[in-house]
Amino acid sequence: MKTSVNIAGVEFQNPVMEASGTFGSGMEYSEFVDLNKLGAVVTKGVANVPWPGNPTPRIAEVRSGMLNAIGLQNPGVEVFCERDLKFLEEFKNTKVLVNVCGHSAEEYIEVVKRLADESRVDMLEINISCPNVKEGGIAFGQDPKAVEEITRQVKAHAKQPIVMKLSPNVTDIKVMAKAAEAGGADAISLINTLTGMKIDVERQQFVLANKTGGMSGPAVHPIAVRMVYECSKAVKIPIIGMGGISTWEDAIEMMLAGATAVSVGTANFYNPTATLDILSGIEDYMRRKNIDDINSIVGIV
Amino acid sequence: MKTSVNIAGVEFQNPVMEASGTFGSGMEYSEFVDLNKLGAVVTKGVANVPWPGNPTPRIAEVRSGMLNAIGLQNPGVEVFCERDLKFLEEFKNTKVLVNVCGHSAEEYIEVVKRLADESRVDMLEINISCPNVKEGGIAFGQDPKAVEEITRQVKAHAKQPIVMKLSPNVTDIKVMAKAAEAGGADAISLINTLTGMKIDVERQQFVLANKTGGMSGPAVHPIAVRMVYECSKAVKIPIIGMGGISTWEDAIEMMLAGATAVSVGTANFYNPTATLDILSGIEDYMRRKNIDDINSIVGIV
Amino acid sequence: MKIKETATVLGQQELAAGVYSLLLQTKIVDYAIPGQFISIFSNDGSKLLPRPISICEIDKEYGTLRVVYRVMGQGTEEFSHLKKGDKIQVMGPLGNGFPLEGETAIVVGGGIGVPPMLQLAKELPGTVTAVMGYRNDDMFLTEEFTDVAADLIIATDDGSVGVHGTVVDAMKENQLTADVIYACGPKPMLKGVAEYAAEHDIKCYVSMEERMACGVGACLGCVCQSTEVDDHSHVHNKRVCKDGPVFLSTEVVL
Amino acid sequence: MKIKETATVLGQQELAAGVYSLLLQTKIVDYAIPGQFISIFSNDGSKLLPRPISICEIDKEYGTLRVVYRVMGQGTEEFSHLKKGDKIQVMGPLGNGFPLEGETAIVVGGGIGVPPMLQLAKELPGTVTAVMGYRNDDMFLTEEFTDVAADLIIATDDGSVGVHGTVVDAMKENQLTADVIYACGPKPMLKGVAEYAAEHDIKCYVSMEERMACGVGACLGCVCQSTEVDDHSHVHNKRVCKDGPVFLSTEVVL
Ligand SMILES: Cc1cc2nc3c(=O)[nH]c(=O)nc-3n(C[C@H](O)[C@H](O)[C@H](O)COP(=O)(O)OP(=O)(O)OC[C@H]3O[C@@H](n4cnc5c(N)ncnc54)[C@H](O)[C@@H]3O)c2cc1C
Ligand SMILES: Cc1cc2nc3c(=O)[nH]c(=O)nc-3n(C[C@H](O)[C@H](O)[C@H](O)COP(=O)(O)OP(=O)(O)OC[C@H]3O[C@@H](n4cnc5c(N)ncnc54)[C@H](O)[C@@H]3O)c2cc1C
Ligand SMILES: Cc1cc2nc3c(=O)[nH]c(=O)nc-3n(C[C@H](O)[C@H](O)[C@H](O)COP(=O)(O)O)c2cc1C
Ligand SMILES: Cc1cc2nc3c(=O)[nH]c(=O)nc-3n(C[C@H](O)[C@H](O)[C@H](O)COP(=O)(O)O)c2cc1C
Ligand code: FES
Ligand code: FES
Repeated sequence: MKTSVNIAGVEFQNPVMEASGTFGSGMEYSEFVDLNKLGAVVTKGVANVPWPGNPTPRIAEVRSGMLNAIGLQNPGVEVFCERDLKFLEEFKNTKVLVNVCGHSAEEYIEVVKRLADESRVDMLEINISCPNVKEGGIAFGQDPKAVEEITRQVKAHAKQPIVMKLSPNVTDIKVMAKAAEAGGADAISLINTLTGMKIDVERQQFVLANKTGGMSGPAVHPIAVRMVYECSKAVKIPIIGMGGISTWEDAIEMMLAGATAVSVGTANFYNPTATLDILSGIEDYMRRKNIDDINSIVGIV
Repeated sequence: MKTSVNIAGVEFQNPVMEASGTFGSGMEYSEFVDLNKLGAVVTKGVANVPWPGNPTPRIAEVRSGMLNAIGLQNPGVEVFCERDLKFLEEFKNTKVLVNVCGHSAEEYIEVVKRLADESRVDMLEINISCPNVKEGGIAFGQDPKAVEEITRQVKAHAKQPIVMKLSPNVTDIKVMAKAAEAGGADAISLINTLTGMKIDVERQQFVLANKTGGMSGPAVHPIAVRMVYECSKAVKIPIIGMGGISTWEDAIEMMLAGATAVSVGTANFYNPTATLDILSGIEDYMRRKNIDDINSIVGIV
Repeated sequence: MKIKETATVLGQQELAAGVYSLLLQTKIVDYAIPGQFISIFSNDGSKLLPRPISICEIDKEYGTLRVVYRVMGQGTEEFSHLKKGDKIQVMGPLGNGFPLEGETAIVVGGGIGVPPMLQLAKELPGTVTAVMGYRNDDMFLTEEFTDVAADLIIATDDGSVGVHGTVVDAMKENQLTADVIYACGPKPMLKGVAEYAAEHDIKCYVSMEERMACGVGACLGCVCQSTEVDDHSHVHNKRVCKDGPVFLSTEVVL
Repeated sequence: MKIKETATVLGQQELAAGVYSLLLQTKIVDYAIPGQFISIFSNDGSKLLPRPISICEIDKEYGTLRVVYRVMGQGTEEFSHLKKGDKIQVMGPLGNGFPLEGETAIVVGGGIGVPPMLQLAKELPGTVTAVMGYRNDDMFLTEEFTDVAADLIIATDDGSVGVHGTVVDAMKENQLTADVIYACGPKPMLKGVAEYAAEHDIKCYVSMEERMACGVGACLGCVCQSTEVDDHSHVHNKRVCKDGPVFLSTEVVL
């Protein structure tokens, strides 16, 4: 039974990763999950310098989901390399995707250059879709010309394959996927969070200090599946699918829709072993359905 | 305690309506709800001629929500006037909004003209945002130029005030709201459903015959609140807010975000008295918080 | 008269592998007739839509309603854990129900289409032949049908009990005839029964299934195709929840 | 060592209006220390995030953990209906817990900040003065504190019992001093206690609160502001769930 998948020349032992920002660099969840069993660890967004993120409250619960407005707090790429990448050295079976954020093309490029010679970095996920920062982030991800341009610039400096992470807060996701492909992306990942808002009716105030936050969790899954499906028909590069995956059924659904691999985000928060549970569910499904190679179900719906 | 609200000169006894397509023309739910207590009855979309809608399955359950792909089945405006409007004659306290659909500007206009002299019609809600029909519907609602143009054309023929119903499947809802305002809309309503997809992993097939469906229910509420908030800052015309409202808190949240009135859709399906429960919850809230006039909380967040 | 209320569970029993009989105390019973159904709602806030389940037995004296269902997905799985004293949201009675006709009647149930036939068999005015189809010898409600029907014919897919084959095979084998046939089960079965009825010139009622949202006729989610333009919809669609679930076999496309 | 598991409810009691004491059987107890907390998860599939609740009592012998909480919203409302034998998902122990220091200590709890002080008071090596603040005479856990603390001072907002005012008023009125102060309660109270500590040159630990998602330090949702650049974050943020909830009052911005 073959569970390994190949994205842009990188061989993942299985298609299950966790989603950027929900798993740190794996340290905290390594108490629950043997990181060596994952397809990949996808790190929290890393910038050229430390970012303080947004004021609190940064978290709100919504039905079957959550809002977050972390604002990409991170210790900067230097600390990241010295501490987080070093920590990840032990987990050789697992690939490492570093999620990269920035306020401008220059900032993305600075990070990408710094990571170029880090052997522990297998792939770069370029976050042009964070709704929680004022400049950069989603501003890039909502304009196809900007998507293509930033992809081209990052690609020119990247030594590792690049995955462009797309925002669902757009009229036509296919256009964004095609722009990323045109710019030279090796793969795309989607969806990042949907912009949402929660208001406290007693205090008559926004629940989040940032007013809006990114919505994630099972509530967004049907939208994510639809977008992955649309993109898989629009581009030839592989897709990492995410958004509300919390069970193996959700993961299989995403793969049937056209994702070569999947990322699990919010589900980690209420089920710290979600990634491994999903992986074993996928393996059971393959056995039960006589699926020899997981790649054979990608996009067959 | 004043609960009445005024939209484009039409006085609603309270701000609670049900959402188009979830309540027929009120007949079926009149076994559960005294229609005379509602702010308004909003009818299912009506076209110039009968529409058969989409093949089944048309319904899928998703977490904290549902997908539908009814495809605007309706008996046509002639039957609608003779049967549904006649039925609504008895409920004088309640206003009637007729939801209008079409494949082209001409079709919308044909319906609007036919309704012009129907005294039971207080307002028209122009559905330019249905994701479940191939032509018309959402195609209009995703392009600001089309929104403005169709608004202008419908407005030119409408005798009643018109509410343009916007699609959330757009990059920037403010642009659409402004386009509707520029075209002469008397009000806007939002959100229609978000396009989603569900796949049956056992059969490896789409659950809905139409592949995609419109997502509604509590899952979409945070997105709806955000969009209503954004629009309320962008336009001066009043807003009817909807999307996942199932409790009085959801309704108040929407009003604090900037909606003058609210529509309750999917919640009717699991709580047939949802509209009246929400209304009494709003009244309790007003008493508890010493709010004399419900209009005083609109958009104050 | 339709009601949405919190029903109390009086008891639950597993009748066959994955098939449960749930006894509910609910005012719905006062208005229910055979062939109608109820919507049962999950207690989990993430599962909003109703699970439509046919009424199997109506006891107006004790105010109890019995439903029999098979565990198919998460909703029915949740219901299968209900214990005496638990509370559950229900709505009903929904749909039109079976008209009670004929001096002789054949009631046909296939799999989880068996349960609604029980109350029907009890209430039919004429002589009832029951034809029930199961997968194998893990059957349910057969004792009850022995009590209320003049004749009970069983068909099993694997031949372990009665006729080896479908209910239609059983009807053919026994050359059954009557004034009217009532059928509930999977669509291919309904189609077979309707064809048998047409060949033998017997009036035939079928009970249909479709995914539902409102359950009361408002959302147009649950339509089936009608052979003629429908009076309500003015297109070739009938609402299973409101115009049905029971239709003349000639009214609908099977 | 952190665990996520299904705990069994051994019992529940309402201690004061809306304040419940829940006794759980869980392996978390083996690793827990005072000042740590657990995440309790709703059984409703639409409520995904944890409810962080401090550990009130740890009984390693019987393997039981006691938490005391106030009903604030839908999650705690759901928990308040838990009965003996029910199952509930829990994760823990989380956070750093209180360091056990001092020959004399003041433990200060305000409102629902009272419960975590109980296990602390039990385990502290020195003489403990407990200062507990309540809204009114509808108090809870006072008997337990009488048993474990050398002295128990009560303050109520309405003056119905003890000092009329806040715990800080009570500390001032009694001119309390000690080697170390431990405090848990609303932020204004923590600020007041920290100021009192600073004035009297007493080392002070405060237990902080913030909205959480992961509870283990991965998501950066629950940060509080730190006075210095933090070692882990490299910005002025500390994670309440992992670096806290207990901080030196001088480390964090109150
Ligand atoms: C009029 C009518 C009467 C029925 N009577 C019975 C009965 O007496 N006994 C019995 O076991 N089953 C009956 N069914 C089928 C029963 O409704 C489904 O098996 C049940 O809804 C499955 O729910 P689930 O949560 O376990 O499955 P899931 O697949 O998890 O359900 C997901 C959604 O799909 C809907 N759904 C799934 N299967 C069906 C189906 N076959 N028909 C309609 N909706 C479906 C559910 O209601 C729910 O909204 C009846 C269906 C209809 C339409
Ligand atoms: C470290 C820590 C220890 C705590 N210990 C206790 C305790 O021992 N006893 C007690 O009664 N309460 C305690 N709380 C507060 C408790 O977590 C909240 O009252 C509870 O989460 C409210 O949940 P709800 O579903 O009833 O409210 P809702 O408002 O419906 O909750 C919605 C969401 O907001 C979160 N939330 C709401 N209020 C708070 C809050 N004050 N702090 C953090 N998250 C919140 C919930 O966890 C949930 O995710 C503690 C909080 C923290 C951070
Ligand atoms: C708390 C939190 C932090 C996140 N941080 C990042 C981030 O740093 N970079 C990024 O590209 N996406 C980030 N995301 C988005 C997720 O990676 C993912 O795209 C999204 O949450 C949808 O998946 P889910 O529903 O499984 O959580 C974050 C999401 C959450 C909930
Ligand atoms: C079954 C169904 C049918 C609908 N039909 C229509 C329609 O005919 N016209 C329209 O403008 N919106 C239609 N809608 C959209 C709703 O009016 C509403 O905008 C949307 O469902 C969000 O609200 P909710 O989450 O409260 O359901 C329909 C929604 C549902 C669920
Ligand atoms: S389920 Fe709504 S019309 Fe039948
Ligand atoms: S809750 Fe995730 S870091 Fe604290």
